[in-house]
Amino acid sequence: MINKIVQSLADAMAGIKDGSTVLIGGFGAVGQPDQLIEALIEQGAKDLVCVANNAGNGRVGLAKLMELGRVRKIICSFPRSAGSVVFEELYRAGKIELEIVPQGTMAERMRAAGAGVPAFFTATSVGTLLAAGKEHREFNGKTYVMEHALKGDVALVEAWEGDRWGNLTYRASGRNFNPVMAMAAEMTIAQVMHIRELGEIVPENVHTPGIFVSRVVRVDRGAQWA
Amino acid sequence: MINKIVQSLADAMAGIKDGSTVLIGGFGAVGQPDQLIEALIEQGAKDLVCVANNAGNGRVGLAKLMELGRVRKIICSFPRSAGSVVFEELYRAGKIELEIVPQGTMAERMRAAGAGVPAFFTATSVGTLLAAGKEHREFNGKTYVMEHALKGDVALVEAWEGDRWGNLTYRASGRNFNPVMAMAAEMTIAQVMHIRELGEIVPENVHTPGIFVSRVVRVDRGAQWA
Amino acid sequence: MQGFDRKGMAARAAQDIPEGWYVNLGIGIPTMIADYVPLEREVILHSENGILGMGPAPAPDKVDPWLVNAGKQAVTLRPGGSYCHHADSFAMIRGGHIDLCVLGAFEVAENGDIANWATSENDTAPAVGGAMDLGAGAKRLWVVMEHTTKDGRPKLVAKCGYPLTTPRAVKRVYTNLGVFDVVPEKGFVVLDLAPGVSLEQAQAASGATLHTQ
Amino acid sequence: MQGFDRKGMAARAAQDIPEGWYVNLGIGIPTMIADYVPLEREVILHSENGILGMGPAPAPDKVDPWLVNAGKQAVTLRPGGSYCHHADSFAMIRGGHIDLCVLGAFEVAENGDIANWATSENDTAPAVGGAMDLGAGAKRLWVVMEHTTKDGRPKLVAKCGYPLTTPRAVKRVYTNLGVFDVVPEKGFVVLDLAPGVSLEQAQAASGATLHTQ
Repeated sequence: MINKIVQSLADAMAGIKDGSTVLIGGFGAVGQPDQLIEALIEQGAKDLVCVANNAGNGRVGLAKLMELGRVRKIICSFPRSAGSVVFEELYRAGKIELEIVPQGTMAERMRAAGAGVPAFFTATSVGTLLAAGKEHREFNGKTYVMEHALKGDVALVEAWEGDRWGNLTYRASGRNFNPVMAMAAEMTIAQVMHIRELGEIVPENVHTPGIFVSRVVRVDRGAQWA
Repeated sequence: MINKIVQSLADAMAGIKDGSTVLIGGFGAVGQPDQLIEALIEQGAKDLVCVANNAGNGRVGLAKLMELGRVRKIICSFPRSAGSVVFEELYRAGKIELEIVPQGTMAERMRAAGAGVPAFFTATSVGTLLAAGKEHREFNGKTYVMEHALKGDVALVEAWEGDRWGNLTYRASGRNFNPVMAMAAEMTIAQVMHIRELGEIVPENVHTPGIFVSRVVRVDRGAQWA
Repeated sequence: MQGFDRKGMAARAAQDIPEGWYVNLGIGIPTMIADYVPLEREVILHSENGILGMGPAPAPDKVDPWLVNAGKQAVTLRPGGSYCHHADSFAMIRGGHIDLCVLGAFEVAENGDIANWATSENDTAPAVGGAMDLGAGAKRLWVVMEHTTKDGRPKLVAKCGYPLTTPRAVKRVYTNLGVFDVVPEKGFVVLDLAPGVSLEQAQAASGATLHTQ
Repeated sequence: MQGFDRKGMAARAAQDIPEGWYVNLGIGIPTMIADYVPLEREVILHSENGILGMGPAPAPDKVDPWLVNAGKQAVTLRPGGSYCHHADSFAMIRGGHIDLCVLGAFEVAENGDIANWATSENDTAPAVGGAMDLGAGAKRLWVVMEHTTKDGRPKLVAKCGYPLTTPRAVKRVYTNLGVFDVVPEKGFVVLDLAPGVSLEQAQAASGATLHTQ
């Protein structure tokens, strides 16, 4: 019997290696796998490359992982926000690398990794600093820049429901980066609010099919998310 | 009030021009917009490029459109099957052009057109006749071939439900090419089994959001599909 | 010189959005435009984080923590709205399916260049978000911004000094002083001046020529 | 010489598929493999037309017209199965997420080349379907086929004569005479011979050397 459900956050983190590229879902707090990030902090892997839309907030979660010196590089679209204090300290001190990627290019690069596309062309960023040094090319009279697939060793995602085959659904805008990250990583770990029996999720409405998911762990996020 | 629902198949076909590239959904009979194809036959547009997985069966639908001399070229993955008699006659007589595309490349080329990607690389077809003359390139020691976006002027799709904003759902394996074709065409026309009130389709379970749909028409396909 | 206040700029831009358009509104004044599109004029709002058919802010006791816009503010979903993932959401933008995007800006140049993400080449960690995707992908890009900086420097310029977000993308600019089309081979063309603002006043506050139609 | 019949070949291949694999089965004998994987050994079957978790054929009175496999035969969906669109379905294939694909073939060469889509370069309208995607994308490609053509020509060959589907892709071949691994730098290696078949008989029916382990 296939059973991707693991019983603890520690089990969910087993085997994550130093030097891994870790894709972290969420857009702000919504769809962010908070419990998995805390578990990764516990687990101890270091020298990580983290891919997330933001560079952490306050001194918890991703920011805490960075503050502990465990993140070598961050790839994101929006590093600087009101709460990105840890990132800014580390960045000014030269203690963390940064790759800024337009948000849509970031999503598309991960989708490409999941779909077996090593590189593709896009109009986004042409004529800007973010296209500097990249290959440019014309198609039908318009200029595009080549972007490469962005693959993860691990993806940490947050979902609403999950079953033992790893099928996931997301709630409202909690979907965001999670499905593309799930398909782009070698090992995808999902924290879910609800475990469902096999077949309970309507087959037409599975958002991430289990083929993209390695482990599922149920977490309690508190009443406000229920 | 936005209302993409049209009252007749003739209205659904309004404005399709000679020379159009027409994307036609379906995999075999499932998810195939039979009534829209018949309406296109009625409508009269000619010199068409048709993109579909198969090159028609028997002497109805797409095969009939071809037999009437209205199709200049067909782009498909599986031209020759037991029932593809019309295609074979026309092809032997040099009366129709053919572009064979691996099925996954065909889907990905349309998805690319819908997503603003003019070209991408894939391992599919490398080292085969279908990659001959195409640009090859190595990424991380593996060879890939460059494929271009495949855009439609019109897409004819079949869906299960539709609403006045153009949101669609599909049933079981009837989904197939329909969502990628819907996003790849300038004008997407959907035949649906059921018209729903706005908001009746659960927002998390809309399969093709209305932004990709221009017109919706209800059709009766008979009891076996209900 | 009177001119529009922030609400007035948002309201003025809202007037020009017809029913049926798919529209993405950037953070700041652009977001306020939604408040001036009456709900019965169906304009479908898109948010980068996977929302199509966004509605107004909820009442404080109706906030759904799972539903925020690209500015991370609580929003609602209209009947007919839907959710999708980030790659699908940006396919809508990058594939040319969004009729209109309205952004704020530091500068707009007379050739349509927009600069709105980095305040200098030396700012090595600027936040780009989805601005470059929207600039390059939307069918039309409008900008809503103050006509000048707080210290009085023009934001409508002959050439952008800040790093570009997207070259030659802006089609129209709404400021506190008026509405200006960006016309290829010509530059800024006055479409409308705010109440109490003269062409001379608007020109004096601009770093590029304002043409009349 | 006895050897496996078609069912025997399918059954033999089925033995080697462990629980938990995501598997795509081609048309013909490969499809029959599913009948020999007991349902309690959970192997998740994928079909190109957007099905993950395919089940066996339905009873004649339970046929759902909306549910066919890539061979356009009526199938069922297992609890836990799901549907997706063609680009997502092929992302599973092309992105390397399918553990195993089993195809039929005209020829397999000792370097792993497979030819299964066109019978000659002059066949200008051959049907490729998803074969090239599967050949290039699946983690493992196995072939199930008769050891020779109807007129006795070998299908395990030193070099393919037919146009290739995918170069250097096949990892293992199941025929009526046995099971053969394709080992880099070496060629066909006998893993198993069918009951009543000798190595000499298998070698005589092959167009390339059969190595022993």
